[in-house]
This record gives sequence, structure tokens and C-alpha cells, in this order.
Amino acid sequence: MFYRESGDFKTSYSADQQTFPIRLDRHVVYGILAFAFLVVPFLINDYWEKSVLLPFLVWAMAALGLNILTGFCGQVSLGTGGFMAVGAYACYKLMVAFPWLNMFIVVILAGLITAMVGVVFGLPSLRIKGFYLAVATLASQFFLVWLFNKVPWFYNYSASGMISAPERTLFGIPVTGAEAPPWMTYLFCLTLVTIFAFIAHNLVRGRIGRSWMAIRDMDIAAEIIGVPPLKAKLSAFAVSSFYIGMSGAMLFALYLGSAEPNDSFGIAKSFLVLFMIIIGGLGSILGSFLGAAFLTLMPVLLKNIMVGWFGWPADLAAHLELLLIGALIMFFLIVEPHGLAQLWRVTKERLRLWPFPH
Amino acid sequence: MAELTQDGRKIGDILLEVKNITLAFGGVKALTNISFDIKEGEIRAIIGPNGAGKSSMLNVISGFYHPQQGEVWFRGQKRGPMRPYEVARQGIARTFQNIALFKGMSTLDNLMTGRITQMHTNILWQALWKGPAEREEIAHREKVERIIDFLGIQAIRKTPVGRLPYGLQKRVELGRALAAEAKLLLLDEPMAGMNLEEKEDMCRFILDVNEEFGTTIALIEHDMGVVMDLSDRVVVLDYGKKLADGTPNEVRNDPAVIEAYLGVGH
Amino acid sequence: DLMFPVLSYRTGPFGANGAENADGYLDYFALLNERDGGIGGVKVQTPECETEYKPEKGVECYESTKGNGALLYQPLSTGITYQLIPKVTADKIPMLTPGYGRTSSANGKVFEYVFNYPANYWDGASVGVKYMLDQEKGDLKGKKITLVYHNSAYGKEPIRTLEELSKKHGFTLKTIPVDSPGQEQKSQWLEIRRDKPDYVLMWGWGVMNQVAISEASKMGFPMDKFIGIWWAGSENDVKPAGEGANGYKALTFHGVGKDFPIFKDIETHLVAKGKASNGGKNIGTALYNRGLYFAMLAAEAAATAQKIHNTKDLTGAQMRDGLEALKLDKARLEALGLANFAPEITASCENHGGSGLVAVQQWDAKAGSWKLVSDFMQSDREVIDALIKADSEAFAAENKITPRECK
Amino acid sequence: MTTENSMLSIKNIEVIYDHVILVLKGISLEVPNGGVVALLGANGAGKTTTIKSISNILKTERGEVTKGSIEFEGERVENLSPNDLVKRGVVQVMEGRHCFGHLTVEENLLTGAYTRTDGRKAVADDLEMVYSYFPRLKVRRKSQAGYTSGGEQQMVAVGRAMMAKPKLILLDEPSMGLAPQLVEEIFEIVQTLNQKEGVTFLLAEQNAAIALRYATYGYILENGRVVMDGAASHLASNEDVKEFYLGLSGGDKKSFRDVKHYRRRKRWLA
Amino acid sequence: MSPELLNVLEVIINGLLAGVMYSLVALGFVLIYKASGIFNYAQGVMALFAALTLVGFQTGQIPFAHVINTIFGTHLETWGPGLPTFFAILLTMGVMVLFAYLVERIVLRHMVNQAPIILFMTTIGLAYFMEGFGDLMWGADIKTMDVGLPSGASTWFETMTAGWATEGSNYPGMYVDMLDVAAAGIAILLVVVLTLFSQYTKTGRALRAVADDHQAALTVGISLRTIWVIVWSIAGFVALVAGIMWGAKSGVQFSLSLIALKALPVLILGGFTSIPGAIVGGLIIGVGEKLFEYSIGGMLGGATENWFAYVLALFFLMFRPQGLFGERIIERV
Ligand SMILES: Nc1ncnc2c1ncn2[C@@H]1O[C@H](COP(=O)(O)OP(=O)(O)OP(=O)(O)O)[C@@H](O)[C@H]1O
Ligand SMILES: Nc1ncnc2c1ncn2[C@@H]1O[C@H](COP(=O)(O)OP(=O)(O)OP(=O)(O)O)[C@@H](O)[C@H]1O
Ligand SMILES: [Mg+2]
Ligand SMILES: [Mg+2]
Repeated sequence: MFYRESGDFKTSYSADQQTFPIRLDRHVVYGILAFAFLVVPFLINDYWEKSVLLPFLVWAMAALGLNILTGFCGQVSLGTGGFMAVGAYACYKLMVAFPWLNMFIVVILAGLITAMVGVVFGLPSLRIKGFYLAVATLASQFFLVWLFNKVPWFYNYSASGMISAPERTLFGIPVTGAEAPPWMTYLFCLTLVTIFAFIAHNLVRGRIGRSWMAIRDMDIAAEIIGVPPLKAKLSAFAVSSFYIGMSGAMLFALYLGSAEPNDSFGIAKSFLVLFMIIIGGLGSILGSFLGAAFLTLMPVLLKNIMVGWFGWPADLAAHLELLLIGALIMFFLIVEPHGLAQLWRVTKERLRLWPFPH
Repeated sequence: MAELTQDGRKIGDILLEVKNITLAFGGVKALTNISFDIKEGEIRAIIGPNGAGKSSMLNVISGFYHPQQGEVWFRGQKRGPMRPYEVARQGIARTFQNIALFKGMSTLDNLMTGRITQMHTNILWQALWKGPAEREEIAHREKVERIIDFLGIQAIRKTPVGRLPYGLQKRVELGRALAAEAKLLLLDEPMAGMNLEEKEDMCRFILDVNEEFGTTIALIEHDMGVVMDLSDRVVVLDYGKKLADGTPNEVRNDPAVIEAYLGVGH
Repeated sequence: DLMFPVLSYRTGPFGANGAENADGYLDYFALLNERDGGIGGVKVQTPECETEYKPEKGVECYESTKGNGALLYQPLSTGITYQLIPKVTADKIPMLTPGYGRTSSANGKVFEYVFNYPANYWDGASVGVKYMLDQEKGDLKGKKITLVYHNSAYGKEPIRTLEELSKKHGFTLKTIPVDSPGQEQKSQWLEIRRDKPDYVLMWGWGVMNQVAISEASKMGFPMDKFIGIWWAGSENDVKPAGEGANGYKALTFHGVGKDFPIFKDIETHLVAKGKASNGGKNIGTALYNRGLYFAMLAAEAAATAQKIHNTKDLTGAQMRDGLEALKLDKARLEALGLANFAPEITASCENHGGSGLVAVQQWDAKAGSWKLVSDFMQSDREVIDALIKADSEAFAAENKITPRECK
Repeated sequence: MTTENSMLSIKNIEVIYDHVILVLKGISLEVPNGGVVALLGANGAGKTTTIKSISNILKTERGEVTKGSIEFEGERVENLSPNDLVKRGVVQVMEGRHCFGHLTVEENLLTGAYTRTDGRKAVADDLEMVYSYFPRLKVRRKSQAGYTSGGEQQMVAVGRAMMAKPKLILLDEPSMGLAPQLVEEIFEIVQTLNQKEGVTFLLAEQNAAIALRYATYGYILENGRVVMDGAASHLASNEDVKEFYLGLSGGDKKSFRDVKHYRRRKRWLA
Repeated sequence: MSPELLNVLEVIINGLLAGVMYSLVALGFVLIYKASGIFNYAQGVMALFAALTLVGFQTGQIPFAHVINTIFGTHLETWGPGLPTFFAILLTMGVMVLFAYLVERIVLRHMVNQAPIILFMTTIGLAYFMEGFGDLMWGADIKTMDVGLPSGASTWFETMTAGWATEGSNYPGMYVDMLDVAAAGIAILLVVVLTLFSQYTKTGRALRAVADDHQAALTVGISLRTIWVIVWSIAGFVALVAGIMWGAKSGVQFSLSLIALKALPVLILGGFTSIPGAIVGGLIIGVGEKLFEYSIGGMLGGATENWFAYVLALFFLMFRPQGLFGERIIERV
């Protein structure tokens, strides 16, 4: 019995409703957070920052956002790339127009702008459902990318059509631009992601989250019970786009430093985030993180193993990597269709019973 | 105005009245010119053969189907065109014939969703959680816990409802409808798929709700024993038409009803 | 050892192109190692990293290789170039982006560590027009030129130059975008068929090229009036159209074919020993030659740096000096076994962009090969320099860079 | 009951869902050739799970039979695919109807005959037979099953199984949601098929009164175990069964209004 | 007729033909969706894989030559001059059947009764896998597809339509690509055959049953395995056709797998479950996007086709959320 939840009695409803009702879980999470905030910044270097930690945080944010929409509210969206672009371009315009504005506020404002766009593109969901909706959301993906390509105002008429993040500082230390130290960008993203992960958790465990899940599980019944579908769906689109917009802003300003709509926000991104939440676990905050970790770290890991250790030629390794990732995705889905988060839950249940089989 | 039943419950004014409802799907006439009323505090049964239009009637009342003709009056007012969730907000809760629980959620969350019409903190407070959102949550949790105790489903509080056996799902669904604290409760075959013992329990719950909270209940059920024992008045539908309407005894002895529905055994 | 990380892309939609380019790049360094024992006696290392042509992966490759004493990056993708410009400047590792990347990085005062000689997109556009001028006996007045471009930052590069030139030479310019990836171009080519422009210029990439060339040939557009940028000038682009592609032209800043002495060395030192990458199957393709050329520039700059600093092992900053002092004249090219393969280059502190000499190559479908049909021609510096100045200064202002002084 | 003429025999099976939830804890039962066997038990006792493990569709719900054996006509069938079982003559009517929503009523019935090879004529005849049992289906035969009423769907599900001409029908709560006279009719049909066509039945049913009236033998499940079994008549006269399943204890049938709230204890669970 | 009018007509005709090319891809999606409720993301990659295999057989390429060479330092390339086109096609079809069998065997059989989105995700995994596999097997270079189909402008049509123009307008005649016409012919044939198959055969009915409810289909004795192998084989065949047609235009290369994106708007417009819908949807999308680009697109800066196709589909969905011919989405409680 490695994992126990017995002996952990609740005496009030508020104790029962805590974020991590089980003491062991709570300690583990606090431990991880302490490590991430207090230890990692001292160990981090450029490689870890740019290849592992920032991508993970950025995609975790996007996955949180899409999970709210798809995992919790059941509306499959393939417009993520487009919404990330909105966040990135909003961030760029804000950074250039208000150089003095605090970067946290810039990112959050970029999220809010994306939320508004998200609501507009969410309107069809009132009528269209399932895969029809999923495909229809590609309209926003293609349209937004086209728009940011076409209208020079968005990229400040630069000759190249690229946007580049100018340097901005926080407490006198640069957070964007090439001079930003790795620990700074990392802490910036980590803070945002941590705060908004808790907010996401709060949202999904309360009234709003339940109305999303009701719509997801059975929309007609939900409406008859008293969940207004319009409000529920659009609020999901808004909140989800808010997160995705922030992740787009982070991707552009902190992680990459410059962006172009086709390369950085193409349809591949929409799919990537969708993979993350499915592999991680639909309707699970933890799953968003696990999925993001899986799909950002796995390729790096595979590459390092195949090229770094085995010394295989890069092209063979690249093709094999595709093949292996595909195989792993299928394997995990066969083992546990409900994602890594569910796998984790089942493992915990088993550990709790261990060493007895049932 | 109020009349008393034999066992002393108060039956009040007309709570809901449907007038001349006609509902057709393409060529299929599900309901033809149906009128009846439901009085405050009573248990009203709707019976009839399969495909008679009983569920459709409930769907009309809860605003999911929009009849081609006819009116629905609730609490003395004619109801305009309304979305189902607005109907729910007026105080009508229901269960479904084919269980319509939210499969991905736990029993507790399903019941809490039942209270959604009464919860109001805005999204910012929800995001913050501490403060109004948490207070509201706890207040409602207490009410829901009472229903959980009442239905005896404490043990499955945190179980995802998808894995529950059929009968328990039915019970959870009843709980979800009860959680709404509605004026009018519409139950579509709440006891299908239950054995005698469970039916007895279910009857107990329905009677208690009716007696303790004075909730008005409209009930569809095929088990005649239950219908005859529980209901104050029964309306009989037969392929879209109203066949009879009256007390259980009147209906039971109506030859048309025996012919169309009950069969000779009863 | 001298470390030249190779950022390549061998998978994904552009993988076929990336593979040829990378093979040439790797083979040149391998040849140096085999034949000459490296550069100045120091072996060259070329760890390869797959970028899949994606900015994120490119950054990952950069970060994972830069720590081992990397001397020069050639990311082979404009998107990745943009990510790396601030980073290489901060890390003091030079980056060379011939024929792609940020065009205004030709201004060495602003972009200390970024080089893009011998030619950039604006040179390409300008020489394209110049070639047409030559064909039309010096007069383009009233002619119609259509630009078909990949609807992306890359595709839009030549527009400003062409607009300037159209004012100068009096031709009418029409621009038609093709959205990525570009497998369906019926509308675009029907429009061209109706307009009957005198010339079509194409800034395409990937499958867009193949489809455009086959549509053009099917619609009977005269192929010798159809000129692509150098990224639309590989065998991959013309072969799917078969015979129809015969006569199609493309810009280039280096020679084509295997008719140079260096290829003999490659044969003896690499192919014969089984050391050529990919079994040597890409040798002599346009993009292989380009990779070879890119590597040659890097190697020459390294040799120059070794001389300037009188050291065998180099740092990034020293390599930068080598790149700035690069002098590639006829004699040197000949010594390298690449006589007439490319125009001369004289770089300097302020000039990171070279002279902008570009030639035109033409496809011979029967022979299945490209051949040069023009000399290396000088682009219109007047127009381009002004554009470069404006853009690099805007960049400097936006990023608070004070342009350095060049002695 | 002797094993010689048994059509289906289940020995001591255990079923686990999701690798952790043990649901059946060693169930054994026999279905004789030509018998009608009833499975009774409270909600969650494991009736449906038992039936699914016979028809071998547990895997689709991440459940598996971990112990014991299932034999049909003397052969082990745990590893047969569901369609092989249908070919051998075992057909299940799933709890909760499971009609093909987008197919019409008639198409639903015809898919029931999917494995049959005895020609169109025979199938058409059987279709008519099903219609004669359920005239309501004939009226609605062109409408999509997804839009028919709950009871109509139940008829479709039962009719669809009849179309397969099976040897053994596993009926999971056939009477659920059906009007009273139809419930009688369904059981009449069961009896007719049983007696005329020799079809064997295993039926899980909540309506114990009627199930025991038509069944030859019965098993009572509680919590994944068989707690009692015996000839139907014998069960029907058992005091406990009477009290908990038939509602006849102490003479007269009592009104649902008078049922008390306190929990009673079942003697067999003591 | 005035040349302007003829131009519009030309745009329309070419739009229709382009639409048919989209339909060819959409058809594969429809088949699999109809038979299992799986939205098969891998359809595009299947087209690529089939085309690669076909070219590989035609040119006598040795599979995995590249890998073998790298590992063993050999110089394998081809095993001979290659097969005649007809046999190469037959053999490729065989490979696609084998592929269908393996997919069922290794993946699908474990995914019975899963939520649609999980199945969708599985096919994405499959797409990744096949992409890597195809690259390793046949190499990532661009290959030329030539199965002897006619190609290029139809001069007959050109001269005929040139005559329609008003005198003296110097109208050159309309353009149609023979390849597109051939594609249209094949597509129509496929649609007719497949519609008959799914509507009027027992297997066709079983397909639809499976899509509705995996479990119930099992209980009536439908072998999901057989059905899925059949359907994936047919889809593999359709993918081969699409691969040939698109490959002839652009060469056989990775980008071929992206044609799926052109098929998706067609799919939702026509309805996921309708074979005729795939063709009608294709025609509407083809004409719609071409006309929009012709008339308004230029004013917006061009390259509008990608998103306009989706907007157009969206517009139709507003009125019919299940697409023009899709099965009604059952909404009941
Ligand atoms: N897919 C599943 N995953 C986990 N547990 C399950 C699953 N299906 C059933 N169970 C559990 O197995 C037990 C037996 O369920 P089963 O459906 O067999 O009962 P039953 O006797 O048919 O009940 P009812 O009369 O309500 O239909 C229940 O406790 C249920 O929670
Ligand atoms: N949305 C719909 N579209 C088409 N027909 C419908 C629809 N809803 C109900 N019907 C038809 O209307 C008739 C009445 O259905 P309803 O569900 O109301 O019956 P019911 O009385 O509840 O029967 P049961 O006791 O079997 O549940 C049925 O014949 C049914 O097929
Ligand atoms: Mg009903
Ligand atoms: Mg059951």
C-alpha cells in the first residue's frame, strides 16, 4: 500500500473540496512546485530553457486552454494555431504600442483579445457539433493565418512580414529579446502557467465547469436541466481562447522571439495541441501537462537517444522518430484510451491495493 | 380551493395546464389535441401503450419539443416560446426515459449540476474560488448531501456515473432532478429496470418528496401497481389521443383503457 | 576540431530539397577532411541536426549544438534565421544565410554576426528583371510581369523591389499569391492565361513549384518566359512536369552541373570510398551544388580566419572576422576546383551581403539537366541598397542597436 | 440439473473491469437445452456482466473474464469472437436497447439476419413473423430507429434477435419500458419460441414475478455471487424471494404507499 | 458570348473539375466514417503511401534500400527495370489490402466501442507512423508519377469554345486539363459503384450498423474485423486513385498527404456519411472557391481559397448541420 487515501478523513465540505484532497498528492505537488520555482532557476541553461522548459510551459498553457474547450466542454476545435497567432500578434502590437507596459499585463491583455476573437469564431458551435464543428473550426485557422499574412498593419509594415519581439524588462531584467536570461523567461512562464493552472482548476470544479461538462456529456439533457448552451459554449470558447492566446503570446515573445503566421501558427500547431490533450487526458488539468510533456519531450528524447547515443544518421533518425511517435500514440491509446492522466489514476488505484490484486 | 386527499395531503390550484396540444413529426402524429392539467401538490400519472406519446408530452412541457398547436400554461400564465433551459429556470425539473446522466462526472457533480439554476457567482469569483464561489459551493453542497442521504447513495458519491449499474443510475438521475428543488417534477419511467425492492424504495422517495416538500409530480410508468397506488389522477394516452383521465380507480375500470393498454390480466 | 553544426531538414514537405542541400554541405567538409586533412590541418566536424524546417526545432538544434564550440550556423530556413538572429548576436557565433534569411542583414553595421552573401532575394528580383530587360533589348515599357508567390513572408520579399523597379522601367507588375502548400493553383494559372503576361516570376517553395510548373506547361505558357527564384530551381521542381518543363528558367548564384574539377575529387575521395552522404545519389543536383557552395564559403572563411588570427582553432568571433575578410577571387575558385562556379566575393565589415551577382539557369528536359544561360549579372544596387538601409535601420531602431563603426 | 443436456455451462467465472474492479466473484450456472433460465438480482448484482461475458463483448468495455470457463454445447467459447458466437446460435439482446439509430426499423431487423444463409425468402418470412408479434413496428417500419419511442426500440431489439434464428437467446431485461400487456406478450413469445422452435433462453429480468412464471429454472445473484438457485416454482415459493422479488409475503400484495422506510435484511446474506 | 462571360464559364468548369479532385480524397474519408464512425485522419497519408508504393513498383525500387545501405554500407537501388503499370497497380492494391489487414489486426480491434475522438486520435498516430514508414521504405525524394493518363490542355475543347466568342474578340478558347477530365470520369464511376454497394447490399447495411453502435453490431453477429478490413481496403484503393491523380500533378512527395486538408471542407459540406455527398460537396466547393477567388478574392489580396472553402462549408452547415446529404444527427432524450 504505497499510495493511501484512507486515514485522511474530511470533516468539512470545504476540506473535501480542496484542490488536492489527498494529503500525499498535496505534498507531492507542493514539492514539485517548490523545486520548479526555487531550484530549477539555478540549474537552467539556454538549452534547457529553449529546448525543454519553455516549450513545455508554452504548450502546457495551450493544452490547458484547449482542454477546457474540448476536454471539458466537448467542442473539438482545430483553430488553436489561429488563436495562438491572435495572441502573438496582439502581444506584438501591444509591446510596440505601449513599450512601458508590464509584460504580465501584455500577455494577459493578449489573452483577453484572443478571447474576444474566440467568442466570434465560437458562434457556429451553437448549431454545429462533433467532427463537423472540428472541421469547421479550421475556417478560423486558415482565415486568421491568411489575415496576419495579408494585412501589413499587423506586422507593422516590416519588409519581411515577420514580427520580432523587442526587448522588454521586468524589474530591470530583460524578459524578452536575446539578452533575457534563461531563468527569467522560465520563471515568467512558470508563474503564468502555475497561476492559470490553478484558475483553470477552480473554474472546472465549480458551477461553470459543471455546466461545460454537462454540455459535453449530453448537451440536450443539459439544456433541459437548465444549462444555457449559448452561455456555456461561448464561455468555454472565451476562456479557452484566453489561455491559447496567452500561450501564443508566450510562444512568440518569450520562446521564439519572432514569428511568422505560416511557420509558427500553421495547422500543424492546431493538431499538436489536440494530440496533447488526447494523449494527456481529455477533461483533466493534469492531463494537459502530461500531454504537453509527452509531445514536447518525447521527440527531443528520441532524437538524443538515436542521434546522440546510437549515432544514427539524422535523416534515418528523423524518419524513425515519426514512426516511433506514431506507434507510441497508438500504443498508449490502446493501453488507455482516456489518456496518461487516467493511466496515472489507475496506477494509483493499483498501488493502493498493492500487493493484493483486487 | 385546496382539496385534501384521503391521506391528508393538500392539493392546490392548477399548476400546469396543457391545452389542445398537437405535435407531429413529419407524417407521424405523436400528439393530437391533448389537454389536461396538473394540480399543485398532486401526483399525476401519464400512462399509455408504447409510442403513445407520453415522453413526447413531457418533452413539450419541458420545452424541448415545440408543438404545432396548443398552449402550455404554467402557474396561471401562458408560456411563450421558450428554450428548455428557461423552462427549467421557471421550476420544472425532470428525468429521462433513456438515462441522460452526465457520464463523465461523478454522482456528486451530477447532483450539483442539478442545482445549476440556483447558482450565480460570476466567472471571476469562480476563478478565484476563495470567497463567494466557495461559500456558494458549500451551501449547495449541503443541500445536495441531504439528497444523497435521502436516496442512500453516499457510497457512490465520487464514482463516475458511467460505471454504475442501471438501477443506481436511475436513482442518481432522480437525485439530480430533486436537487433542482423544482415546483414540478417530471419523471419518465423512473422505475423501469428495477426489481420490486428497488421499486418500493423509489416509491418511498417519490412519496416523501411529494409529502415533505410539496413537490408536484408528473409520472410516466408502465408498472400498474405503482401507478395505481401512487397517483392521485391518471391520464391515459393512446397513439396521440387522450383516452381517459381520472382517478386510478376510474381509469382501471375503463373498458377502453383495458382494451388499449392494460390487457385482460389487470 | 572545427565545429560546423549542420541544421538540415530531411523530413516533411520540403525534405527532398533539404536532403540534397545537406548532402552537398556534408560532402564538401568530408572532402576537406579526406583530401586535405581538414582546414589548415584541423579536422572539421559536422554534427547534423534535423530541423524539419520548423522554427522550434531549429532553435532546439541551435541550442543543443552551440555549446560545443560551434563556429557557424547556416539554418537553411528563413523562419529559423529570424529566431536565431538575436541569439547568434548574443552568443557571438556568426550565421551565414546565402540566398535566404533576412535580406537587410547585408548591412554589417547593424547585423554584426549575420551574413548573407553572395546574393539575396532583392538581388534575385533585380537580376530577374535585368534578364528580362536584356531579352527585350533593354526596354520593358508597357510589358506585363506577373509575380506568383508563396503567400508567406518569404514569398513577399521581392514585392517591394519589384515595385520600385516597375516604376523605374515602366512595366506593369501584378502579384498573385498562392497559399501554402499550393497543390491547387487552377485559379492563379487561369488568371495568368487570361492576362497573358510577358513574363512570370515565381517565388515558390515545395510542392507549389511542381504544381506551378506543370500547370504553366499544360496551359501553354511559354516556359522560357517563366523564371523562378533559386528555391524554385531544383531538379525536384521540374521533373514531375516531365517534358513540359523544358525551357523553364530559374535564378541562381552558383554554377550547375558536375563539370567542375572538384567533382573528380569527390568521386575519388568520397564516392569511391563509400563516404559520400546518401551514397552520393544527389551529387550534381542544383541543390547539392548549393550545399557544396555554402560549405565552401564557410571553409574559406574559416581558413581566412585562421590566417588573420594566426591560430588553428577558432572561436565564433574569430570566425566572424574571417567571414568579414573573405576574398573569393577567380584564382582562388580555380584553386578550389570550382573555376567559374560562382562570382567573386569581397566581404567587409559593413558589407555582409556581397555584390549581388546572379545568373539564370535553364532546364533541358531531354538531357535532364540545368545549364547556365547567362553570365552572373549585377543587381540594381541603387534600388536595393536604399531598401537595405531603410530596413536595417528600422530594425536597429526597434531593437535599440547602435550601428557599429566600420574602419 | 444434469450437465449432459446442458447447452451453456458457466463454471466459476470472475470478471474484472478496468483491471481493478472485481465484479463477478465466481459465478457458475447451467442453461439446459430447451430451458428458460432466469437471472434475478438487485441492481448491480452482475446480471448484465454475466450475459456480456457469455456473448464475449466485455472486452469492448475494458472488462475481462479472468477465471473460470464458459462452455457452449460442450465447447469452450471464451475466446470466440462475438460474431462466431452468433453464427453458432448465441444472440444477445442488450440492456438499454442499442438500436442502430440511423437505420430504419426494418433495416434494424434485417441486420439481425446478417449471419443467416438460408435465403431471402426465409428472412422475409421471419420479418413478417416479427411484425405479427409487434404490429407497432410494422407501422413504424420506415422511420429511423433513433426516433422511435423507448418501448418501440425495445421491440426492435427483441425482434432483431429473433431474426437471427438462434439456438440460445440472452435476454437482458426484455420487459424494461414496455407496456404491461406487451410484457405479457414478450413472455408469451419467449414461451412460443421455446416450445415451438426449441430456442433456449437465459434472461436477466427485474420483473421477477413474470420471469419466474415463465422460466423453468432461476438463479439469484447478489454482489457478483449466486446466492440461491432452484427450479422456478421452487424459488417462487421461497419466503425471501416472495418478500423481496415478488412482493407477496404475508399474504396479500401490499400497496406501494405503505412500504416502510427501514432496511430489511435478507436472510441469505446473513 | 462575350469573353468575360466565357471567362466566368471557364472558371466554373475548372472549378467543377478541381472539385472532383477534392472529392476523390473525400471519398476515402466517407467510406471509413460510414463503416466505423472513425474520422480517418490518415487518409491523406494513405494516398501518399499508395502512390509511393506504386511508383516504387513501377521503377523497381528496392524497399528500405536507403536503410539497408546505411546499415550495411551497400549500394542497393533497384532490383530491375520495374513492373508494367498495370501489374504495379495490382500489386499496390495488394499492399493496401495487407495494410488494411494489419491496421485492423494491430490497432483497430483494440479500439472497439471507444469515443470518436479517441478513434480519431488513433488514426493520427497511424498517420505519423505511416509517414515515417513510407519515408523509410521508399525514400523521401520527389518521384514522378506517370501511369499513362492523358494530361494537358484539350485542344478540341479549346478550339470549340473559341468559336463561341463574339467575332473579333480574339478569344483563345477555354482550358480544361485532360487529367482532370479523366479524374472526373473515374470519380463518378467510383461514386456510383460505392453508392450501390453501400445502399443495396447486406454488407452495406452492416457498415452503417457498425458506424451506429459497435457493441450492438457485434451482438447481431457482424464481424467488425471483416467489415473493417473490407472498408479499409476499399479506402486504400480510393487513396491509391487519389494518389495517382494528385501525384501526376505535383510529383509523389510528402505534400501529397496534405491534400486531406482540401478534402475536409468537402466532407462537411457533403456530409460525413454520404458517398454522393462527397462528389456534390466537391463540386460546390470547387466552383465556390474558384468563383470567389476570381471575383472577390483579388480585391482581398488573393489566396483566399484555403479559408473560403471552409467558410462556404460553414455557411451550408448553418442550415444543415449534418451537411447536405449527411445522415440526420439524432437528437433525442
Ligand atoms: N464498464 C464498467 N466499468 C466498471 N465497472 C462496471 C462496468 N460495468 C459494470 N460495472 C460494475 O459492475 C457491477 C455489476 O454491473 P451489472 O451491470 O452487471 O449489474 P446488473 O445486475 O445488470 O444491474 P442492473 O439490474 O442495474 O442492470 C456494478 O457494480 C457496476 O458498477
Ligand atoms: N423526434 C422525433 N422524431 C420523429 N418521431 C418521433 C420523435 N419523437 C417521438 N417520435 C414518435 O412519436 C411517437 C411517440 O413517442 P414517445 O416517445 O412520446 O412515446 P412514449 O409514449 O413515451 O412510448 P414509450 O412508452 O415506448 O416510451 C413514437 O411513435 C415515436 O416514434
Ligand atoms: Mg417514452
Ligand atoms: Mg443490467
